[in-house]
Amino acid sequence: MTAAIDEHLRGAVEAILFVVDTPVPAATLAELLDVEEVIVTEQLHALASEYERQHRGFTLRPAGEGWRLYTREEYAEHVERYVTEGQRARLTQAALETLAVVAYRQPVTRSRISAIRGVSVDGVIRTLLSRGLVAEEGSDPQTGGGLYVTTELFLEKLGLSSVSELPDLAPLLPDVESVLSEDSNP
Amino acid sequence: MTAAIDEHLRGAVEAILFVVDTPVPAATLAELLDVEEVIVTEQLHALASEYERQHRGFTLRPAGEGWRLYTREEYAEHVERYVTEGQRARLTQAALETLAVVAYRQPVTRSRISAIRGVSVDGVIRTLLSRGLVAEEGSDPQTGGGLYVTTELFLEKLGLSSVSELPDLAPLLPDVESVLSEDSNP
Amino acid sequence: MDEAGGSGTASDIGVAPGDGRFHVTLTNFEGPFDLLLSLISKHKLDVTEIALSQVTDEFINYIEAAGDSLDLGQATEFVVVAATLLDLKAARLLPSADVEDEDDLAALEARDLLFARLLAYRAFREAADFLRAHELDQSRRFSREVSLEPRFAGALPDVLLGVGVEAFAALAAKAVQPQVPVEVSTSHLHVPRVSVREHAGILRQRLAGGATTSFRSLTSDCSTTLEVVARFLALLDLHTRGSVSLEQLTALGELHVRWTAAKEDADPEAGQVWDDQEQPDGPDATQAQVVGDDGRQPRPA
Repeated sequence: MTAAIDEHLRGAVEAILFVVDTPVPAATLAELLDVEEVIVTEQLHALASEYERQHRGFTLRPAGEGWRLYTREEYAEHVERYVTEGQRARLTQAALETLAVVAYRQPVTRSRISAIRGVSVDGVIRTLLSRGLVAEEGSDPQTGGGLYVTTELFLEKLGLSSVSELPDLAPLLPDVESVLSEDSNP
Repeated sequence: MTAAIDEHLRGAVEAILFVVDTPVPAATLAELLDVEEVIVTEQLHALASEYERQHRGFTLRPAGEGWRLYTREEYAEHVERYVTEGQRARLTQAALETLAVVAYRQPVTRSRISAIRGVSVDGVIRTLLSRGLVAEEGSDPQTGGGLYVTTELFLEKLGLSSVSELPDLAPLLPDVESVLSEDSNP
Repeated sequence: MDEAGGSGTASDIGVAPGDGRFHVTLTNFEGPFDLLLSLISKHKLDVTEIALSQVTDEFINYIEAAGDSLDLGQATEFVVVAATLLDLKAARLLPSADVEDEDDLAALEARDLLFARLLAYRAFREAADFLRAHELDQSRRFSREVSLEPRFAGALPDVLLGVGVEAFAALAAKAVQPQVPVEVSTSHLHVPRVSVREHAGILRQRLAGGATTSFRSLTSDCSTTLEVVARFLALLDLHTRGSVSLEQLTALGELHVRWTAAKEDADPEAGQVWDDQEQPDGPDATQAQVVGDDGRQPRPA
């Protein structure tokens, strides 16, 4: 029976590590999976050496106070090639619109942007962060959610020296003032 | 030596799949790795069944025109806690029915869909357009009405690799073809 | 049939405590086919012509009870289906007769088409069930969506915005604007609502005295042409029912109206013809008649 339990545990640990963006402490995993921390730690080590042994494309390493999956060094050149050649230089329409919302509403939380755009913006925010066009700066005192602002690079790309140079939205949208003031107080 | 080459290829494929943010076509991988597409496809299938066999926390699945790694369904409850809001908006019955009609009849006009469903579909189509699940593509030469098709995102969201995976309509309704072709030429 | 497939359930139906009238939320049904399939599955019937004729009464009760909650577009769809169903039911009740004239043929065709459309709709609905199952599975799988490892972030090609400042501002304006459904406004087509039924009531009240009155004086208080039209239509309706007599001595001359039915004849059916139709036009009147004259009172299912 132990083997089966371990397999489920291993799968669960793997699945969680797969989706997280930051290193996860063993204690967090233990709590989430309702098992002893020592057992989780054991699993993590076992996983890490299994990846080594199977020579997988990724590795599991302790990072900071937790554990995180990384691509294996050995394949870095392929990954780099994908990143360089496979990625679009141009932003998608969704990314551009999200960037526009951040630019005009900054500092703004992800959930606010999501509410304005009517769709989840996690993916695009990540893209904008990795492209250096937005940055996280502080957090919302009420919700604790991270606040996003545009960066110097963003200004540079638009040829502006400050956000205040962005054109006024009002003439573009007769009702925009009421809309903005309205939805700034949700 | 073949085994070692395969292991390197497998690792490279895995590493790239690990960093992508959309499904990757086998052809793209083949080009990046400088191997025949057929070999990559073989590797992808081998990887997918290896993950099954080892009962890993993630699975490799065809999605739309490419392949992508996903967490295994079994671990959804654990993973959900880590995945942020907004991603789980479910499709309504109206949306699913409309998608079904578009999927089977594409390219199809709004009025055809409406005739099949017996209700106006303007609102649903608008929602589906804004969510990127259908797209407008050309217009009907006779009526001038816009023609709608399903998108890659539709396939991805539903875990299909092509509309040909949809079940055959005929067994559901022996006469459906004759009826429908009749009212397609009003 | 999968009952959960229907978007409406029995809990949508109930008797309102106040007026004892039967109320139904038809908006929970996505159109007449959805309602029909729900009714058929409620009775655990298979989709056959017999099943259609069996649920006809209930279908019609739903429409009657839906009343004002349907807009004209929806109502038309429901009424067309109802008319065909009634036809179908009548054909089943009557001893089978040979097809005698073209009207019968047309009715048969309409019936076949309704049947075929319903089956087609059901097929797509089952396909939708397939999509739902897949969607459910897929919603339990999560793709890896994490930031690029720092060492690869540097390898990203230089990003292009691809728009200038003005276009960017326009995008922002569009993005922050509340999502208003894009629709061709038809508000200009809706001159104030006029109820023919209401005007029939006014006419009954004024004419019941018995004296002959001119149409001119009967409409002297109307402020819009539409009201005059509504009053005229109501008058024609009263005339068809034999409640008034009309006399016009010369073409385009004065129209004289006289109440001929019993004084206290409130004629409760009179309003049924129009039954709160807001657009008094020919075809709708005919279809409403089909329903109204059926004379069935809504009853709880």
